[in-house]
Amino acid sequence: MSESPPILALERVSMAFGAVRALQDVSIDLRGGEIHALAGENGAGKSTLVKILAGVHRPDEGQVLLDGSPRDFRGPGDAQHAGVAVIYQEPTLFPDLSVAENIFMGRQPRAGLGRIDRRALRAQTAALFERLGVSLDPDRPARGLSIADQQIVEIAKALSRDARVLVMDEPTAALSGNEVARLFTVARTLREQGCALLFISHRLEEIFELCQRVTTLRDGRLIATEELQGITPDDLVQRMVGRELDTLYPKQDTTVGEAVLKVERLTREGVFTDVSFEVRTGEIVALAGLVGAGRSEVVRAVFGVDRYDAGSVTVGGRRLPGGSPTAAMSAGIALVPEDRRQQGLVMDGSIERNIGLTTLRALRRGPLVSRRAERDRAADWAIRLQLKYARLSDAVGVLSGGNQQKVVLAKWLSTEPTVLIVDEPTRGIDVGTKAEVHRLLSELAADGLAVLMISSDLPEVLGMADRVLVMYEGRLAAEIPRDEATEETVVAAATGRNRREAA
Amino acid sequence: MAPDAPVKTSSPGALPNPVTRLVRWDVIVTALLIVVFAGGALGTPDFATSDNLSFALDDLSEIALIALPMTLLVVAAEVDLSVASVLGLSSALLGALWDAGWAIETIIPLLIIVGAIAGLVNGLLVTRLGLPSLAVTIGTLTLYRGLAYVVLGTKAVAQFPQNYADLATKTVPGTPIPYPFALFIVAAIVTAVVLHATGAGRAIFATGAQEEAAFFAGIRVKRIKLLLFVVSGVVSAFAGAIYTLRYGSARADNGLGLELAVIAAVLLGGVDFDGGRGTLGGVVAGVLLIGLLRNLLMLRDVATEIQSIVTGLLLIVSVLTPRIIAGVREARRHPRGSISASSQ
Amino acid sequence: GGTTKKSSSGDNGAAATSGAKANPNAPIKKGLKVAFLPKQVNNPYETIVDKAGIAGAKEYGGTAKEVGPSDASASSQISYLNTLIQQQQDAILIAANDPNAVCGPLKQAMSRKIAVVTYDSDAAKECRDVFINQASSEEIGRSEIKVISDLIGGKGKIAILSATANATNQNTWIGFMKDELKKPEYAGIQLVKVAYGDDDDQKSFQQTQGLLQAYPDLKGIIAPTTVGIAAAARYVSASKYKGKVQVSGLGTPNQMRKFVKDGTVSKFELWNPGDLGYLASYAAAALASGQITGAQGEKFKAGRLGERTIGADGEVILGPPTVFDKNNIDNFHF
Amino acid sequence: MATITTTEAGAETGGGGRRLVDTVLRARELSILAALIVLVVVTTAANSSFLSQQGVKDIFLNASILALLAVGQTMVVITRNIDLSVGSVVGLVAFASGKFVLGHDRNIVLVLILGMAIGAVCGLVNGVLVSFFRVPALVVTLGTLYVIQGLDYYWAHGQQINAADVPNSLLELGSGSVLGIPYLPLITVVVMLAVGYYLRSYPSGREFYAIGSNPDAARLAGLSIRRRILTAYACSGILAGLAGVLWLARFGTVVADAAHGWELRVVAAVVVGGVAIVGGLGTVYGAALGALLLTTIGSVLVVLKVNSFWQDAISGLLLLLAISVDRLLSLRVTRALRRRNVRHGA
Ligand SMILES: Nc1ncnc2c1ncn2[C@@H]1O[C@H](COP(=O)(O)OP(=O)(O)OP(=O)(O)O)[C@@H](O)[C@H]1O
Ligand SMILES: Nc1ncnc2c1ncn2[C@@H]1O[C@H](COP(=O)(O)OP(=O)(O)OP(=O)(O)O)[C@@H](O)[C@H]1O
Ligand SMILES: [Mg+2]
Ligand SMILES: [Mg+2]
Repeated sequence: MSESPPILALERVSMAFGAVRALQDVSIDLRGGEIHALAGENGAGKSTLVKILAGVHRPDEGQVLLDGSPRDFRGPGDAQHAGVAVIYQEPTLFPDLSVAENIFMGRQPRAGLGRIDRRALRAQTAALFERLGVSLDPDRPARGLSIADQQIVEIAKALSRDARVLVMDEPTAALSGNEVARLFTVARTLREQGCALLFISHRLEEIFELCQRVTTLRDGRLIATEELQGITPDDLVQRMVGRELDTLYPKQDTTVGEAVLKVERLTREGVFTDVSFEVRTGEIVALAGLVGAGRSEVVRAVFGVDRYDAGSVTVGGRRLPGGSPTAAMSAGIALVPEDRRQQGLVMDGSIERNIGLTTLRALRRGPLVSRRAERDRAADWAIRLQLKYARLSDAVGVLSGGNQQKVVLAKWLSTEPTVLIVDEPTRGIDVGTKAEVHRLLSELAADGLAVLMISSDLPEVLGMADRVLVMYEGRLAAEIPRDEATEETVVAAATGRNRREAA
Repeated sequence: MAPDAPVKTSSPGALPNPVTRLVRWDVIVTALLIVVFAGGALGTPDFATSDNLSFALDDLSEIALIALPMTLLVVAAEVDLSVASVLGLSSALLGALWDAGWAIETIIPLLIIVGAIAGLVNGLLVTRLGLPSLAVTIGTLTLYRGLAYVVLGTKAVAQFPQNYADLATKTVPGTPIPYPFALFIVAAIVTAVVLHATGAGRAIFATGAQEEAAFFAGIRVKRIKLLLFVVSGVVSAFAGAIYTLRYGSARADNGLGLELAVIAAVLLGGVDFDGGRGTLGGVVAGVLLIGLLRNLLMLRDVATEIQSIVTGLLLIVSVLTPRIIAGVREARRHPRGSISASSQ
Repeated sequence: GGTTKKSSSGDNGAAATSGAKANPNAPIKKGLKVAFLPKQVNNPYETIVDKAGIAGAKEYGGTAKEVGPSDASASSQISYLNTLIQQQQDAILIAANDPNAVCGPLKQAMSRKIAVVTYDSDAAKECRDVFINQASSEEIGRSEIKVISDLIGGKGKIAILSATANATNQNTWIGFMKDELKKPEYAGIQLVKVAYGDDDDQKSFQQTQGLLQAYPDLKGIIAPTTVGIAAAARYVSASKYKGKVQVSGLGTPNQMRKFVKDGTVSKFELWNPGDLGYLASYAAAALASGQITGAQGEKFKAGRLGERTIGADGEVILGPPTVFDKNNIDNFHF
Repeated sequence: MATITTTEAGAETGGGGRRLVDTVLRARELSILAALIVLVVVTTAANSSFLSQQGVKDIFLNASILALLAVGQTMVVITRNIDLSVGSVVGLVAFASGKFVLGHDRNIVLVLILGMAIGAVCGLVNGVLVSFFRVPALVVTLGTLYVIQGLDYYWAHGQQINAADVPNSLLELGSGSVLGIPYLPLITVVVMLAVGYYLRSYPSGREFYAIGSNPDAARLAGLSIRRRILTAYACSGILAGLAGVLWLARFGTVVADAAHGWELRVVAAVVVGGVAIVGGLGTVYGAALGALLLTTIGSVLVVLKVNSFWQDAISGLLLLLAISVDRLLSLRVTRALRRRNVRHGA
């Protein structure tokens, strides 16, 4: 298999954004019938490499080789014509168009006179969804899809291209087990058909499960390209991070205090029903469930971003007025939202301003905001979270995905909350930093913080939580203490197989 | 990008590269302003006289004043097209009430209340119903102008008390600066501080750049927007009083079409119409540039039509220049990467 | 004389320039700088007026120019006034968009010995030296009623289509029209509405159309504005109301020729706008040269128009308007 | 695993009937149509001549130029841009074609081509600036508004085109009719249907929506953004040019400032017609209906003998009412759809 010539390759490519050297002298080759993994810390340059393959960026130096001969992609269109399909790290949908149109934009099936054949469009979309094992309505608009569903549409879009090369930049970050399994099945089928695939993920077990070879980047430089057979996850981490990693889930023992956050019979019509739970100081509570179970919706309502129709939220004995994040914040709640690009960050704003946005009051000297305090605070958190950036005054939009997530964390941790709600806190974060975030959460809990964590990453749930709440179709299905929480019990509750218990 | 709201990473005013940050739009406008002033002072004898400058500044009073809240609104990604109509309504009311024998001291507070209500209506329609402000304020533009006619009809009221007329036209002793413009200077400083150095300003920028993220950060985006609309109404109404006293004439059609001049000045000052970007200094430079250039062209007997062409070209050039400079620099830095970098 | 406010009453209607005594025999100064400031530069009517005025200035050896805004607003006129004062013109001729708003700068101009003449649309009396009126306002108003009464046979509903609601000259005329209608001989005529077309062709057109729908039994429309009458005539000529509704008012022959020929319009009036500008130009020169001060009874020579006398309130009247109909319209080309 | 989309399951099983109902409920044009009907019914009740043959003809004649401009503007707005220069283009073209026909008996087709060519040039200037230099559309077109208007005024400077000098064949285009239907609305409807069909049924038409919906995604999808934006502006310019010629044909008398200030009316029509100002949403049918609604409001007030001074105020109020009702209806429909979907999902 490894004898076959590379379909698509990069040769000694370099790329810089202003002062940031995103890639330096990197080569990679993607062969037919092989799934190639790309590993590296946040900001290592993976997405930049993907964008060069996709024709979004043109490299400053080096070249793109297609079937062994140099090609100059002048735009994404060129790459697509050459048979390269890409799933980008951030979903890129057209919110106002239907899901089917999103998938086939620019390549719609035609009827007579060049018109769009809507019937075929719908049928082909339905077939794709069937292949992926999901039941989305091809006619619904993309607006309002959850992050996971958006990712599914992105995958369908890439598959529909029948490409020779499929590049996937963290396709699984927002997905839970079932969808991941489906995706892997499809990917393997494509491999068997002779496609070349590039796969990026921060979940190392996925890389080992799916891929044959791995290329590791560190700080924009190529570290190694090697067969996965014969190396261990620890070896891979060593290549990525440049040092050994102790443990991914450094859970500390804490003394659990009294309940600070009490949620009682919370209901938002048509979204979730009768949700009651409490979170105590010093405790990390995980909220698990399948994608779409309504976990994010519950915490959004708790934080006051959405209104609820019935029930109550109490913090430290005082009842919160619904629908006011400001009130929730002053009661000591912080919410790290799931969608960092829309909800977590002002993409145009600088790093320091984004971090300072939640603590404008604390940054005040007299009536004015102190720029020095703002900068110091940002610098402090940047160091604590190992943020990779050029200048604190750079827009967060130019940071790599994982580093953006760190800025969101910094922004909320700096409010020094008593209740910290994190929605998918480590989505898209590299192993090194993930361990760092876990240590941080665990330390904060040990210091008496109450943490409510939503995660689709089951090992993370099991590794970090003192208690696991499981949601199924908008209701709390189970509450599982740490020592009873296993993959089986959580999945059983999340898929509704233990409904009797939940009642 | 999630499909709910547009993330403005590629909005055209953005100059992502630190190198290009020096060729900012507002810097270019300020440079142009200096050039125009210097050119005028050297080439046109009547231009740099204190008489003429105070005329020119006085002429700008209302546009300049209204441009301040407009800047805040545009930074918050909204717009108020009804400002000129509020000015007209305020002028008509001032005339009607003065005619009915009220004292100016009682009328002006009333005008401010009316302005606040006018702004509140705009703000409530925008924040409560979630309507686009462009549409709402096109509607209230017609409504408020209509109310001005209802109030004053075809009448024109004149003969306002001399002491108030003086306040609106005389200059601050020892300077060529008319009182209304002096008021503008003070207001501009306050606005600049609020926008660029306070938490409220940070909140306005965040609201305009990404409303949802601002809301998630505990910023009361709706309240901020509502407040900005009210401020815009109040300032426009007050500008209406100045306008009336300055010209000594209250009419329902006062200030007709002023809104586009205000918006032109704000845009010329480099404020991004998509919100989240802009500086108040740029706007002040933009206002002065438009005003002084017009004055200069008039003194040189340049036809009014040409003035319009010059204004238009100025707008185009001011947005084009930074882009072209950035493009050229990029091309020089990355001969191969230029296309992708400039189309990022 | 003097430029103070109080001087506006009595026989000596208008303020005179800086208290100078008139010297009827003073020669017209050479090289006078004269500026026309119309309501709006792209108004065809004003263009005719100003062109003739500029030509007049050439006759007496002055240099004249036309400057002005492209929107008919007082505030833009004031910017121009300020500039003209800075430029030290000898005379400013203005068709005021607002009689009061332009007052301040005009007084300032007079205090700097700049002669101020208003034409077409007057400013407040104390703010100018002389007003050149195209025709007596009273005469225009009353004769409009007489014309329409003749056309509709003295009976029926009529409407007025004016320019903007604030136009001074329009409102003066409309005032006299209403007064004239009180006379017993017009008892059969009912004025149902004054509509405003804002001197905007399209809006005037739509207003006409609305009037006819709202009052299907309307007999006549008076449009005392050149834009309005053309729009009204055009709508009527292409609609089922042609021949049933009479259109009259003030219009230029070039504009109305087609509608007179096709029978939509039988009669309308106007003075010669060229003469208006010419007269105003000479009045300005006479003022600037000290021949007149603007007081009632003073006389000056206005080139080919002969000698003119200043009437009450500093007004000079051009003369009675011409009535155009299909017999004489081809003799006029403006 | 169906849990990903439990909430959507209903839509799958519902079938064609449901889809039809959804489409009807979601169609934003309907609420405008409803507002229009209410307005017409109320007015006719008060004054029956409103719906007379002449009355209907007048309304359609009045609306057609605005609607034509709204169709062009819609193409631009859908791509998340705006064209403020249309009013100036209409003025320029009306005057230019007036000069062109002055005293000559020019062929109508030639006049139309000339007008549309001038419009196309203006549109292309806007389009090139916006798409190639990627400068903000609002600033650029405000700039070209001033520039084109300045050129027009400078050229015209108080000249006037009189109906008497315009050839009858051209005037006939403005007031004549075929089978009782006046040409003007006919032209507008044909243009509207053509553009509407193109935008809905052709792949390149859908790209306009895609670009406005998410420009970044459009770039990544390899769509030719520049070409589409250029096309949108060119179309807007061409339609403005056409509108300019029709203006001359309809009104006969033209001074430089024809359609002065219309940019805001056109934008208002488009927005009232349910086209999202941030792009990606809306149809030309809605925009044309919006234009019809705005024009009708103007006529209704005169017909109802509303005091002249109240006319502006009331038409502003009606405009606000129209967009508010539209908004409230669509919020309600969205909520109803969510609730119903939920029931099916549970
Ligand atoms: N458009 C841009 N402008 C400036 N800098 C950029 C831009 N895009 C990426 N960078 C920088 O390039 C570097 C590499 O970013 P890239 O997105 O490729 O990282 P990544 O490996 O994909 O990280 P992650 O795992 O977090 O997604 C980062 O330092 C980032 O800040
Ligand atoms: N902004 C929105 N507008 C309308 N519907 C939404 C919106 N966000 C989410 N939904 C819908 O609500 C349902 C539940 O949302 P969501 O998928 O976020 O749940 P979740 O349990 O938090 O899952 P996850 O956190 O894994 O994304 C989904 O079916 C989604 O389509
Ligand atoms: Mg990445
Ligand atoms: Mg979620």
